[in-house]
Amino acid sequence: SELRVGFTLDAMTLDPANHRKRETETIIRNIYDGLLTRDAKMKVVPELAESWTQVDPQTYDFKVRQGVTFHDGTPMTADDIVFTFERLTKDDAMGGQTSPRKDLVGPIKEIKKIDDRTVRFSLSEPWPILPAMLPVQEVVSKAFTEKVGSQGLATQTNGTGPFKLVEWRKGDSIILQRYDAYYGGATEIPPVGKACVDRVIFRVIPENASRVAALLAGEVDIINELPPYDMKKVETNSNTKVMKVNGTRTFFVALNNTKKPFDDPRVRQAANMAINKALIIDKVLLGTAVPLNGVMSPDAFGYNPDLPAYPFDADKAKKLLAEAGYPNGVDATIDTEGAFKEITEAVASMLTKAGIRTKVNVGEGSTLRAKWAPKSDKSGDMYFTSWGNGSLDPADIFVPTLRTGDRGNSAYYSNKEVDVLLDAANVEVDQAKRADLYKRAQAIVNKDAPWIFLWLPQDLYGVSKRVSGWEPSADSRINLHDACVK
Amino acid sequence: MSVAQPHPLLEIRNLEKVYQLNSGLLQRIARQPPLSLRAVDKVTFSVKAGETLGLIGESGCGKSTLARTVLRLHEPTGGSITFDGTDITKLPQKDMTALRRRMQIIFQDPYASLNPRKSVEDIVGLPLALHGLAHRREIRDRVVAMLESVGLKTAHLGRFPHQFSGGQRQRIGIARALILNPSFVVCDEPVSALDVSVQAQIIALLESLKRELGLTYLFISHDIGVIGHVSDRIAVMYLGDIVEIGPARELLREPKHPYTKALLSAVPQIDAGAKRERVKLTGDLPSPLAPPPGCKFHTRCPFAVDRCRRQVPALRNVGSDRTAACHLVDAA
Amino acid sequence: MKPLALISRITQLVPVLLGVSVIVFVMMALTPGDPVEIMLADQQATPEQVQAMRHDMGLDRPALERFGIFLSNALTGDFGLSFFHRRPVFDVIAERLPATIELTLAALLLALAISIPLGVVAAVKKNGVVDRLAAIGSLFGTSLPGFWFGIILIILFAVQFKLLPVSGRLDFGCEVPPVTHLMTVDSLLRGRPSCFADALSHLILPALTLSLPMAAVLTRVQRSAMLEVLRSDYIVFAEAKGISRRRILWRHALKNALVPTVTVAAIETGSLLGGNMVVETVFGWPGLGRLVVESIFVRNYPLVQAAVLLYAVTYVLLNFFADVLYTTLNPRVRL
Amino acid sequence: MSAPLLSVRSLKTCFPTRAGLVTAVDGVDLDVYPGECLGIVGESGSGKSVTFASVIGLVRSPGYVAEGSIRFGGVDLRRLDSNGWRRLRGRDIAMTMQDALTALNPALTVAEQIEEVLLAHAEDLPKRGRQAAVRERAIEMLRLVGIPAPAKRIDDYPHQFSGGMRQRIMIAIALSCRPKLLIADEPTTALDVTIQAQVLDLISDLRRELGMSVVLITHDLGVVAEHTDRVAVMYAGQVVEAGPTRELIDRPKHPYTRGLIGLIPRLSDLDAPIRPIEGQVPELIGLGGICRFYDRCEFRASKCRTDISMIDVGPDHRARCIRVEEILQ
Amino acid sequence: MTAAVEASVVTPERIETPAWQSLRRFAADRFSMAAGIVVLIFVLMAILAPWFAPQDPYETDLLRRLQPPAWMEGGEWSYVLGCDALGRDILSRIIYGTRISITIGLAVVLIATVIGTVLGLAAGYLRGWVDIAISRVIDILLGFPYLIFAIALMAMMGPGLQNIILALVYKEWVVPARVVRGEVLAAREMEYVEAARAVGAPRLHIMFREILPNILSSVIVVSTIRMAHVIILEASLSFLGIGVQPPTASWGSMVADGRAFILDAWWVSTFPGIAILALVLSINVASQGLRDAFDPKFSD
Ligand SMILES: Nc1ncnc2c1ncn2[C@@H]1O[C@H](COP(=O)(O)OP(=O)(O)OP(=O)(O)O)[C@@H](O)[C@H]1O
Ligand SMILES: Nc1ncnc2c1ncn2[C@@H]1O[C@H](COP(=O)(O)OP(=O)(O)OP(=O)(O)O)[C@@H](O)[C@H]1O
Ligand SMILES: [Mg+2]
Ligand SMILES: [Mg+2]
Repeated sequence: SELRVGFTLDAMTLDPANHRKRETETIIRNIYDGLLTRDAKMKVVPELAESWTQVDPQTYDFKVRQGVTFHDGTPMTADDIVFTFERLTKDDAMGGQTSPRKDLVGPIKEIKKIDDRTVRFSLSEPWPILPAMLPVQEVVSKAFTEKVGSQGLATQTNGTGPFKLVEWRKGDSIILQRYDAYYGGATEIPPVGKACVDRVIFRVIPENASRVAALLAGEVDIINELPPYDMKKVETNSNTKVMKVNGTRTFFVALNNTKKPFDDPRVRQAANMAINKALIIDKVLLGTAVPLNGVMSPDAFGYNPDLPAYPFDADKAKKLLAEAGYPNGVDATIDTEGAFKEITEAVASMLTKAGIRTKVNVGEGSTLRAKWAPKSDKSGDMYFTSWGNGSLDPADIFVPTLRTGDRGNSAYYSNKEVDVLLDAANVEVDQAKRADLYKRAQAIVNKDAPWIFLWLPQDLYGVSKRVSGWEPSADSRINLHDACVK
Repeated sequence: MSVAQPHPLLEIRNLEKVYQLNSGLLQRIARQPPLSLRAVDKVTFSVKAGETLGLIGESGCGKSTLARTVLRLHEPTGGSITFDGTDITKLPQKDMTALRRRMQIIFQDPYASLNPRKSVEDIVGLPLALHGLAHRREIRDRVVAMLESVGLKTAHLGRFPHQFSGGQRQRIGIARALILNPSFVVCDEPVSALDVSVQAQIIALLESLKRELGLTYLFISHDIGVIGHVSDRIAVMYLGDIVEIGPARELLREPKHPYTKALLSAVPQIDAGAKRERVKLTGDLPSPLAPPPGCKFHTRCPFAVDRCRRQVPALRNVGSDRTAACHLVDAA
Repeated sequence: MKPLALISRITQLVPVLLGVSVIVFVMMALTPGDPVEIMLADQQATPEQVQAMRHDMGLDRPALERFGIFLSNALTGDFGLSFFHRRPVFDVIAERLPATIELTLAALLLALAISIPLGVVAAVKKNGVVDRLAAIGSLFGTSLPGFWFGIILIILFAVQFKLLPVSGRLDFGCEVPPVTHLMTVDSLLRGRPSCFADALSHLILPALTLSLPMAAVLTRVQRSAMLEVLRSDYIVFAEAKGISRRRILWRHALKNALVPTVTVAAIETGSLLGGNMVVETVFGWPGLGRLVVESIFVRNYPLVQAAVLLYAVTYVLLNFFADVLYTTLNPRVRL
Repeated sequence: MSAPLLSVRSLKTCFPTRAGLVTAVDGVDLDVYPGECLGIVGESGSGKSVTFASVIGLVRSPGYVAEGSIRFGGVDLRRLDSNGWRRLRGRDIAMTMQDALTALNPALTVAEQIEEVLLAHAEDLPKRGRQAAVRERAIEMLRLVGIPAPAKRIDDYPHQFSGGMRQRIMIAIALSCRPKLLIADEPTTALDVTIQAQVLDLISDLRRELGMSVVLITHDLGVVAEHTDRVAVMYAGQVVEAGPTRELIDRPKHPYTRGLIGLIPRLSDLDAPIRPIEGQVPELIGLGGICRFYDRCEFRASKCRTDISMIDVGPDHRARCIRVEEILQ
Repeated sequence: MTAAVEASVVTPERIETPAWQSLRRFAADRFSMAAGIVVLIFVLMAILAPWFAPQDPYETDLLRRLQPPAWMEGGEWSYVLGCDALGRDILSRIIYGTRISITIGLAVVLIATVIGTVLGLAAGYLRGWVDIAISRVIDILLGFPYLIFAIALMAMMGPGLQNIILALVYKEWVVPARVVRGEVLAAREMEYVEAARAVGAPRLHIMFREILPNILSSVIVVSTIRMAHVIILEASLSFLGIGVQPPTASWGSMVADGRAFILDAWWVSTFPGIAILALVLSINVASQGLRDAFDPKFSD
């Protein structure tokens, strides 16, 4: 049996340590397993590790699962794990290059094999999210890597995952075959055992309309990034259905907190009140998003459910504007990428009706990113953008987007209080306390309104009714181990 | 016809025009020998004021090149041109422009030589406007006068060349050449594109203008009948060389150079009795890119001897006022 | 003559390539956007890591120095590593190139196969039914935006009638050991007719979309060239010789009338090569065009530079081939 | 005299154009007898080429033969179908074109262009080894027209030959199947005098050798005088005078012919002034009801304002003028 | 002897310039004339858009999102061609979009033609290093895949009407430049050029007053044909997301936006697609007519 996935992008490389691309990760993750993984509910569970223990805030011990073999038949050992993580964290460890994923494993000082069954990670400072980050690192074979070299690993694989590589037709498809000697995968995610389908094919179809067409034509069984508008089409087709899962990408409009008029919190609050989020979600996103009042997903660690919502109230917004000294409204420009043009126009027209006369400026993604970088000349007014949070941990979204001067802080938001809370949370080992720190920070941000808080869209998949046993996962991964086809 | 005066209006010495054919950077890199085409090869002659010098020769022998080089429409690559006592070979373009008022050219092709997008008034009036010789009104008056003297009418002023027949177009070309009152006019095959009956009209016109205005012509044609009719003297060209010059009548009656002989005998004659004995040539014109050594004519000459293959004959006096370049002709 | 012509082309290539490199480099240097930031999008990274990555990519050097390094490496055939694939640009391009070549060639052949006979018949039966239809067809061909047409074809042939696949290059049952890397050719060479059929079915729609505007232009060129040739003296003379009409048309006339078609086809193929990213995107065709566009958006400078150079070389070579063909069609022209 | 090989009667050929219907040939009668050379003279546009394009069935579209009969060796050519034409052309009637530089296909070798005629028509060639025989005959033809080293040069392309050689190659092609009639349309216009003489001599020699008839179209009366037996003078789509060459030149009857002869500069008499015929040839649209030479004729009279037909003016000598008698006085 | 020569060729009362004649021939060709009228209607529509458009093209109303055309179920006659994803009237947007397409088409072609003509004239007439330099630049631009060029340029300069025009001009001038250069190379060998030199005309006079008028008709014809190309190109740029700025309606971006809904809200991209087709088609037909009218070769 054969399962085909219509996928937006090709893998950049098949070397697990040499990319920073979510789509690449999705493909590789079906070939390689990691020490830990996540179930569909985003709970972190052991995979190649049998279990792990936190010895102290800076030390973790992982128990190595026995009887796991690589696709070439050689057994996986603690040495392979040490090798994998040294390759990730040591400078120039990959044939002269440094892994771009280095930071994703945090401040690791040393990885040591304690005995054949135990590997110890020592950190240079506390980093409580280490387990949450480990599901995105995959274990490679030391012997194989040394044989083919770091370059070779880009196109040749030898993983421990449920599928092995048959052929990679670059730009076109990746063909995988079931690995029959698979150890079964994470024991906490049933069913355990080898993969259900014989063959898995990732087909690269970047154009939305074509991808949907391919699903409807029966050429593929699962497609990702189903446009909301096509849901109806997929639902009414007798052979296909829509599957949704809460996503991890937060959408917002970054307001330039350092420049008139948005340096005034009242104007920012007015902007939040100008938007009829419910209408947009209902009409444009066809109900496939949850409204947000802050930065984090409801599924994320430390989510604060008690944040007040800014009500949709254009009159109140105008009043606030007048209070802030703009009785005749203000003119502003909103930057956005081509992909979000339509929805940004909807937002802009609502802002305009509330007195913030907004012009949409569609730019190319990378250019806009540069324009709104924290080190830029801060010339923009508004920026319709988003931030993904695959780990569902605030450290991965809250800190970069809202801590003073951090990489993703395109609103140029700066609040000492928030910075202190975030820094404390970053090293707090007690998860309950850590969650509380984040909740407090969220409340402050909600009041300051550095952004127009928007929504968290669901990930939509079009799935053939032949497929069973597969569920979309909140981290946008497509794990095909358990998927079956009729 | 007016009497030839002693001092030459135009004097050409060793005039030479070499076209460089492939002289691109690349050919030089590839070490290809540069291809040069010697279109006019050290030609010497003079035209006296008031006379008509006829120039005859087969297609491609360099007649037009000579005409253009004399007027410096193409720059000569060697030799000198003296016009009315001034050496104009190296004259700067600006001074040359002034001199152009006195030396003009009538072209072969009445279709190609008139700009199809300009009215007759613009075409004929252009020389006046360019030289700032007259104002608008005045220009029109002078154009009208000129048109009338070449047999066109005021009504034709606003028309465009395509609305005229070949003969009328050639008249426009003549008007353009003459409106500046030149003293010297090069006629580069002015009738060969025209029909026989129109040819005659144009030739008659050119002759009467010459009489009225005291012009000096360098008259080029490949039609020996026409040349014989209009010329005082005739020069015969072969592959870039002048092979014979002499007074029209004598040259036609008694050609000296074998090429001239062959040429004349090849002209089909309408009168049964006029048939001369045929000097038959064999073979084709050699390529001007690789002219034969020695006398250029020896490959086709029925009289060629060994010397002709080796030695280039110089133009020599072969009678009163007659020169020819042939080893076999007795010097006078 | 021939080797000299080749040398001439190559010397011509040098300033063109240099110019193209300078333009592409300057453009890239002036374009805002930072590949490291793009690579790290949405993910956390310490300033040290950012610095390390910039160093890895050579972005920490001044632009002029980068250009120098690029040039001197390019002379030795080394175009550096693709930022995102972390593999030699050369390899990444080489993997995608065959698909583009196959698509372009197919479109070219299709366009020629449509336009030459159509143009000839239209000219011979001037103002006839075929002529009228060809005129209307080629008007539509030049007026249709390709992206729109492609989607319509997909909806018609793939979704509605399910005759042809939506996207991709070859189905998975077919693993043809590569020879030329052109799937249609390889499957034939390896004696796999079913794979050939499969490869062909994938090729048809994108090739058709790509070829239609070109076929439209070529039909017009072919028709007017043919009309012109048919008016010429040597055709009348050939008729006066009492040889067959077929021979006059397909030997006497066509050989001459192909000359402008070849020239235009070369120019059009050049723009086809550079312009097929739209079609590649719509049909999920794993070609170079898509890769290059994606690379521009993520500021993958090494790949863009190399690809643009490749396009320029191809353009010059195409013109060279056209000239060679030209000389065989028209012996008067010498290279 | 024997029966004519080609006989044209009241031929009328028209071209529809934007300006109106051009009647390029209007009521032409001509006979060509076996073995003779008929000269056709007239100014540019007088209908010389179109007349013979009509004869060989190659009037360019949208032109068409409107009226008249064309009989060749007893066959009515206007009734031929395309197969009949194909068998006739090149084999019985051959033609050389006005401009040798453009009449040979630049893209095909000379060999191919000669051989294809032979392959199409020469039935006497053996079935086996036909290709070789054809090639041999092609080479022989080239030798006949005086191309040096024909075996070596036969595989060259036309542009590799000079203008005179191309003209000769065209003659070789036309004559390769030994036609009964050769139509030579201004075979020397594009050539120099010395080369022109060579080509005309060649045609005359071959005519005698092969015993064919030749129609020599030209605008040069000198050529006519030297090379033809009989001559027809055309003006504005009509034959205005026809007769034996010497007779016509020495005693021209029609005012146009007289003018034509009068305006040719003669080397034998350089002082004889040229007397041009003033005016221009009329446009060929909507003529009729008046003598076509009326505007330019010094003898015009009111009675010339009618359609004029040919009258006998001497033995085998006819002219299209009703005032011949008066003029001669 | 200078007897008046009767001009029987021309009737004396009607004196026509060649250009005027060509235009008359164009007018006589009913098919091209009709196309020309369609183009004219589009131009009028562009100028008078506010009077033509039944609705405000920028007024969004999410409640009307993807409302179908009037004759379909759920449509209404005040929104004849239906609404787009933001509930804006498609017909009004198409009418306003005419402005963009025609402005861009005209501006690009005008600027490119002027630049290309001047450079082509210089290259063709002056020859030498001027020719070499210009020809190399043309080669470079032609060797540079256009879309890559445009994308990079737009990424560099940001989208916007002027920048689109610039990006298109950058490449587009090459076409007239090549055509003009070729024509000039032929024209400079004509005797009338030599004749002008013989009476002492300076180079600029010859280039612009003698040669230019003669090649102008081919320039005009090429330009009109290119205009059709430019309109499609602009649409392609919009398709790749680097077109004009919202909320300005451009046909290309309308097609591109509507492509997301093509499977059932087909009207969103189909109508602007048809508009592109109609305008481009009529420009093409009209320019073919122009060419035929200007080119004596096509006169039969
Ligand atoms: N611009 C040029 N570049 C290179 N060669 C040229 C050029 N002009 C003329 N020639 C060559 O110079 C030679 C003489 O040409 P020219 O035009 O002077 O001959 P001509 O005697 O006027 O011939 P025709 O009777 O055909 O007008 C020819 O071989 C011609 O090919
Ligand atoms: N295809 C055509 N369309 C319209 N008119 C034509 C066509 N061909 C010839 N004619 C007209 O027919 C008349 C006779 O042309 P023809 O070619 O027979 O002249 P000709 O005597 O051979 O002249 P030349 O000496 O120039 O060859 C001309 O006035 C011309 O205008
Ligand atoms: Mg000449
Ligand atoms: Mg003729």
